[in-house]
Amino acid sequence: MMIKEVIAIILLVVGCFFFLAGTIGVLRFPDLFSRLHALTKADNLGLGFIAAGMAVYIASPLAALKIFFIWLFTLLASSTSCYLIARFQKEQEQSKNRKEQG
Amino acid sequence: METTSLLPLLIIISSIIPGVLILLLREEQVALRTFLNLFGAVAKVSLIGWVFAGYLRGEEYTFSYNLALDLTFSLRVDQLGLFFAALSSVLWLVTTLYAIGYLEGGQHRRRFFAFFSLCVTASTGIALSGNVVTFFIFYEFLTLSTYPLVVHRGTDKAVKAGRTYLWYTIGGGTVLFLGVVGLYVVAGPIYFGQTEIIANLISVYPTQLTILFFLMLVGLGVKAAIFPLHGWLPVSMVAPAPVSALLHAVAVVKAGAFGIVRLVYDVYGIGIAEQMNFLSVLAVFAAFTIIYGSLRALYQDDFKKRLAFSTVSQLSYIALGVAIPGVLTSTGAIVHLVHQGIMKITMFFTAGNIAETYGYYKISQLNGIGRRMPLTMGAFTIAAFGMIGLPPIAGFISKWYLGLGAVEAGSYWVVLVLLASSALNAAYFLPIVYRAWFCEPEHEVVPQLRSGRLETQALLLIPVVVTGILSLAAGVFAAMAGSPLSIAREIAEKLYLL
Amino acid sequence: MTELPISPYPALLVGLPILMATLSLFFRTRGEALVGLIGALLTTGLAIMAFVEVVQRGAVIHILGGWEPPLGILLRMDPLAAVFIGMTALVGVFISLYAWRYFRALETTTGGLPLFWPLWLFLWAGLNGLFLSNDLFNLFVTIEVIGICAVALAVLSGKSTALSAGLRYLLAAITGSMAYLFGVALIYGSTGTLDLGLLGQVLEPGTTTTFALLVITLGLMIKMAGFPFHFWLPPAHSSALAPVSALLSALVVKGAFYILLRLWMEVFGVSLTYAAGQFIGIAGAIAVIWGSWQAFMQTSLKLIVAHSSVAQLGYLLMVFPLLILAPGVTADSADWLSSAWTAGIYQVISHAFAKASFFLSAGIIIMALGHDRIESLRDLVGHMRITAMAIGIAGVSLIGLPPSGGFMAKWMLLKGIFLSGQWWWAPVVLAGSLLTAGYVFMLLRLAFAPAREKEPFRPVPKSLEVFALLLALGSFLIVFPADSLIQFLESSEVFGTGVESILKGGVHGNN
Amino acid sequence: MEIYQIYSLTSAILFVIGLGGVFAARHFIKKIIATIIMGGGVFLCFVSFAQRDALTFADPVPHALVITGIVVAVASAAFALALARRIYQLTGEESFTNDK
Amino acid sequence: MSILIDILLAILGVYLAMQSLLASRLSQSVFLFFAFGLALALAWVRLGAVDVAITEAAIAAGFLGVLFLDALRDFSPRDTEEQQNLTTVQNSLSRKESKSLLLPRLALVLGLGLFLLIALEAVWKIPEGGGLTAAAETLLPESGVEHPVTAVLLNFRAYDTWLEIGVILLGLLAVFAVGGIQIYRKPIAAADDPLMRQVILFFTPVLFLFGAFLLYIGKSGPGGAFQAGVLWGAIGILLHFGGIPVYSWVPRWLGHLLLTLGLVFFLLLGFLFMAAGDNLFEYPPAYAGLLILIVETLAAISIAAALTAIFANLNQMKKEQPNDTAQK
Repeated sequence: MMIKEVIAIILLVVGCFFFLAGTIGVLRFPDLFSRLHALTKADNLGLGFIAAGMAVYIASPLAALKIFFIWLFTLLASSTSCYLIARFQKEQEQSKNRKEQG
Repeated sequence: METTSLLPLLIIISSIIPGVLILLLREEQVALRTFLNLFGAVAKVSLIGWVFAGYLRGEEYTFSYNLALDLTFSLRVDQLGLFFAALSSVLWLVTTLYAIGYLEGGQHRRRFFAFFSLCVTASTGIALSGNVVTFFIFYEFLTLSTYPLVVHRGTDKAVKAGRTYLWYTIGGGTVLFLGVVGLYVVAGPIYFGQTEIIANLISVYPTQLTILFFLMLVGLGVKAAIFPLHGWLPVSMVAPAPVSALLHAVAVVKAGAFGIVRLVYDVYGIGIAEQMNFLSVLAVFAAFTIIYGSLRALYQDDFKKRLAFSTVSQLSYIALGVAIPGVLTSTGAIVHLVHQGIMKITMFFTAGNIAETYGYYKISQLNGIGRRMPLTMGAFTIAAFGMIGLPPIAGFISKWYLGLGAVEAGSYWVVLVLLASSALNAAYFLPIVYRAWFCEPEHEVVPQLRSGRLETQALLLIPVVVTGILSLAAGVFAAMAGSPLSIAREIAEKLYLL
Repeated sequence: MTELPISPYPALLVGLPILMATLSLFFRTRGEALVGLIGALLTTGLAIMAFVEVVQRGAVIHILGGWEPPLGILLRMDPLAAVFIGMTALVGVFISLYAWRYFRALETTTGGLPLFWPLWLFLWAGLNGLFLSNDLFNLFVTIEVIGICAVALAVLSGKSTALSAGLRYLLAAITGSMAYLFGVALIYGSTGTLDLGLLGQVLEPGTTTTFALLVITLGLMIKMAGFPFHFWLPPAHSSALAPVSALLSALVVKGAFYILLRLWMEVFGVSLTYAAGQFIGIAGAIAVIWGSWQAFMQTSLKLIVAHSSVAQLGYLLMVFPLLILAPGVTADSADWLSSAWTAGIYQVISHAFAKASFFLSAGIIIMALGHDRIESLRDLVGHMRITAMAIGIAGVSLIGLPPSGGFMAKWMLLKGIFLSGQWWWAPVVLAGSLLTAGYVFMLLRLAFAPAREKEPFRPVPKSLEVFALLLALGSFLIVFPADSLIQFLESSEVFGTGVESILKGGVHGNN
Repeated sequence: MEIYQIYSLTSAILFVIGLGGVFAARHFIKKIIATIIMGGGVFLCFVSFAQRDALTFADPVPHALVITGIVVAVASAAFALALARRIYQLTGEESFTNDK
Repeated sequence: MSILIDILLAILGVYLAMQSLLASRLSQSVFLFFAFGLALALAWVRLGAVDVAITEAAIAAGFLGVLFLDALRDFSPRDTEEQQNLTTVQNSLSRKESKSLLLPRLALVLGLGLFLLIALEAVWKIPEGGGLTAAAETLLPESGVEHPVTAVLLNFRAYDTWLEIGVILLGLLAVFAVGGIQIYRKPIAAADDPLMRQVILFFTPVLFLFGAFLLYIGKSGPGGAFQAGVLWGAIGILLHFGGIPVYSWVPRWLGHLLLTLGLVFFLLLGFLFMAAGDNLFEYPPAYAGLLILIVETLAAISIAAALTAIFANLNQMKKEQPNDTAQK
């Protein structure tokens, strides 16, 4: 009993740490790409840990499966949106450069 | 109980329907329009005659329709109303004939005749209305239907005059509205003749009823052109002659004067009005207006303007007659409603004839006109003498009764006012007569309008002759039963019997 | 409440227009217009049948889903609702006929506006729903339906001025309905019911109720363009297409007034105070003067008419102070109430007819000239006698000259003012009338001025003019059945309990 | 202090913020957002009262009302947004030129 | 402990609302609004209103947020100066032209402050108890469903819900009215990105399944037509993003049928039972559950179609040529 809770708490704390790191990154990093990096990678990792912590805490296979799917979908969505934002930014920069040159 | 009858309503409708139909006609449909006009006019006169006969037999005609709550539309035939309705309808018939001739070939005749009919509807409605609300409804309707007539010519001047006319009358209407609503609130629905209602309430609400009286008086005074509310009348002279004739002889000004008569005699009652000193205020204003109007008339060179100021003056005879209590003065006031109407309409017809035939608008141009238009000027002369008060013409009768009544009531100053006014009347009418008959024309003139051997168009000539004869007849046969005087006398006697 | 007879009409009155609206979506321009028109005619017929039903059987109800309040929703068609529904139907059918012809005539230039019909039928359903509704939250849904439809119709022309005015209108409408809903939330929180009838019995005075009354009144005043919140109305009404302007000014603003009237009469009796009434009255009085003055200053016809709506709605607001007597003043009878009540109803009806006619006439003029500067009207009178007549008649009704519906309204209003002892409103009513006369005759005088050089002039279908004229005549004809109409209204239970609750409120106000 | 009271007080604050925003904000989008915030306040008010009366379950009526309300508010907001975008597209204006 | 969360959440909500109105950049404003919506959704969960939370997250935050985001592309992203004025009153003090605005603003702030105080007082004074919980609980077995919110939405107050479905359709019609855009015009090809496309194609069945689940579960738990409709609508929106304009494939009549299906069927069903002698929307208790499920399904389809169409229309607004009134 105790062990389950301890593991859960450790996982949650780790998850929170990654979230914190990601947030600091978003606030502190200089340009869009590095901010995106912080936002998606660190946050997804943080979410993963929290999800794992929750799964351990609830300790039911069905719930764990649900939580896993939540994480999976979030992962999918955030990586896609990260990619799209990055691509948009790159295109913008390219067109800007082209304008400056031409 | 009184019997309900559709006859009063029919009298009203007999001119609404032609009016509306004419508005829907095309401008070119002259014959149909004329037919409708005359049909309406004749129908109205005969209906009123019918009702008159019935009334003399002692029948009662009332029509009422409850609009909402205590707001009742009520038409009722009484002697005073019938008297005024008869005047309106007869003069309407005459004026319609005149207008057909006068406006021949003019523009917008469709509109003119339509509103002309509506105007007379309002005027008979005022005459036959049985209570204050109905009176007010027709009073406002009159404002609306005369406005298009005033601005008929469409010139800037006409439109401007229309604006003045409207501000005065709508403003007056608003004040009257306030008074009427107030009266309803204080006294409930009042039918004409129910003077006992106010008599019972006067001790309870003296202030309110005094304020209401003067509110209504101001509202009515606008149309009756009592100084200082007369400003619209001379200005609206820009309208065509038949309009001026009808406005000043019958419709608008008489509505105001008639309203004052109703207000004093049939709403508040003479007793109360005298007791509360309403009448002395009215008398002062009326007397002042009589003198003021005459003085202003002296200085007008424009023929119609002089007539207009004369109207301002003459109308206040009625107000003055109402303001001096007594059978004789009341008779004088009521009969003057008719007499002034007939005489003044004659004068306006004359002015119109001269303007149409020779294009003269100024008095200074009238030298020798009498020889070229003997009939017209003859009629004018009769009317002018009547206005001055020479016997045996209509005007004399009214003045005589007013004077007698004043003496009887002990108001000798009124006699002085009457005398002064007569002198002034003479001062501004006699020069016209003199110029017309005894001065040589300054140069040869060719009439613009002439039909056959007549001095002007038949349709212009006949009405003026008819009204001229009427004004003489009203005076000469005053003593006969059925004459305006005898009827007025009956009305006045009834008032004081109550 | 539930012993009232059950009738299917209330449900049909809401359902049928929506059914026809959705049906019309399936057709292209002309077919859509035809389906729309048929829908409008059917709805009118239904409304008349429902009206007759109420006349015969008294108030009827429809228990939606069979669930009685407080859990369910009740539709109630009492004489008051019947009169409003009847008015909507009468004005609506003329506007529909006009619109049908109008859009046919516009087809060549703008290709018709296919969305008019579904939106208008939705609007109609919304209005019927509003008049029938007996549930606070359902009222919110219906005013939202009305609001969205109204704005969507207002921007149909697609012009940027219309869009901008429309957005302003929409934001005002949303703000108004949210304020209303806030009040509803508080009332639900304190009573646990939304049914008007039950609320009238259980609502207790207190801070919450007073505040709810405040926000609800404010919200509805925004919706009906009451004085400080009138800013959205003139641009929105003047920039819309003619039939739409007519609908907006004749019917849509009246919806909010209807709710306000019902809530004050039926629900909030307990927390009404003399001061509350006076505040609304002051707003109304300022609206009357300000709106009329603004109308007087305008140079284009539609703007005049739109500003005039602000003033005319001000008269409606001036009914409210009359419902509550001053502290210390006692009345032995409810005479003054029936005057004030009648004044409100007649102002609503006559304004609906007159204003609709005015806007339809303005549409005709714009169609003929391409603009509506009033100076150009003089050139038109010769060609468009009927339109000139319509404007004249509608204008006379607006001024309140006898024997129009407007006259009846002003008469009753003044009478109520005197009877309730609040004489200070009288000068406002009269000044408003004079100003109205000012701008109406500013238009009418042009009818008599001689035409100047001819501007390019497009012929307009005669039937359009006739519809405008008929509406204008309607504002006069409504006077004739006034007595029976008032008796009919007084048989309404709303009126009965309304009087009671107001009298109660008056007592409360005195304490 | 009950939990629901925190939210009902918040609801009043949100409503006022939204109300102020509707009047004070200039940009169309912000005005629209302000109306939604107002709506949020009102809905919060409803639901907080629902929680107050919870027996076996919270009062379902306010919940249902709020769902209806949200959908209605969103429909209006979408319409307002369409208007705002169209105005911008036609005239380039982002706010009402003559502030009321 | 738990009250602390509520207080924090309340403060967060107020803060986000304030900030989204005061933010100087429009994009900030919109993102903060997103966050506000989510905070509100959390508040609903805290208050036990899971249905509302889903609706809020899906429609108010999700759908509306997407619309706002989409609008961001349109409006110029530059800082709006006026907005900065508003944030700092000092700023406006120093400016001459803003001086005239100071007084009204002050009046506004004072007025709102006063209003807020009264509002707080009014809310505080709300008496205890008095909801309709008990009534709903008694009648729940007759409603045909087990979840009280669904029972209220689709049975007790079905009329409101029906009108609300109408409002969504109306919102679409209104959006059409604004642009005058023909309903199913072929959209301008969206970004043809292979990754995005694949992701969208992956999500489509998931969303559909989840929507269907919500629809079905609505009978006994949080969920129902609106939530499902929004999710299905999200499919359409996503497909639109992925360059797959589903609505341009369906013919006009079918599109209209989908849009009006929910509304019309709901009404016709109501009329049917009304003709049978009952009131509008009165279902026989035995079939109520089934009928409600059918109505909900159709309503969800209509809502999805309407939301997709609203989004597609708004999305295309920018690409229009200016000055093209597009009234065809």
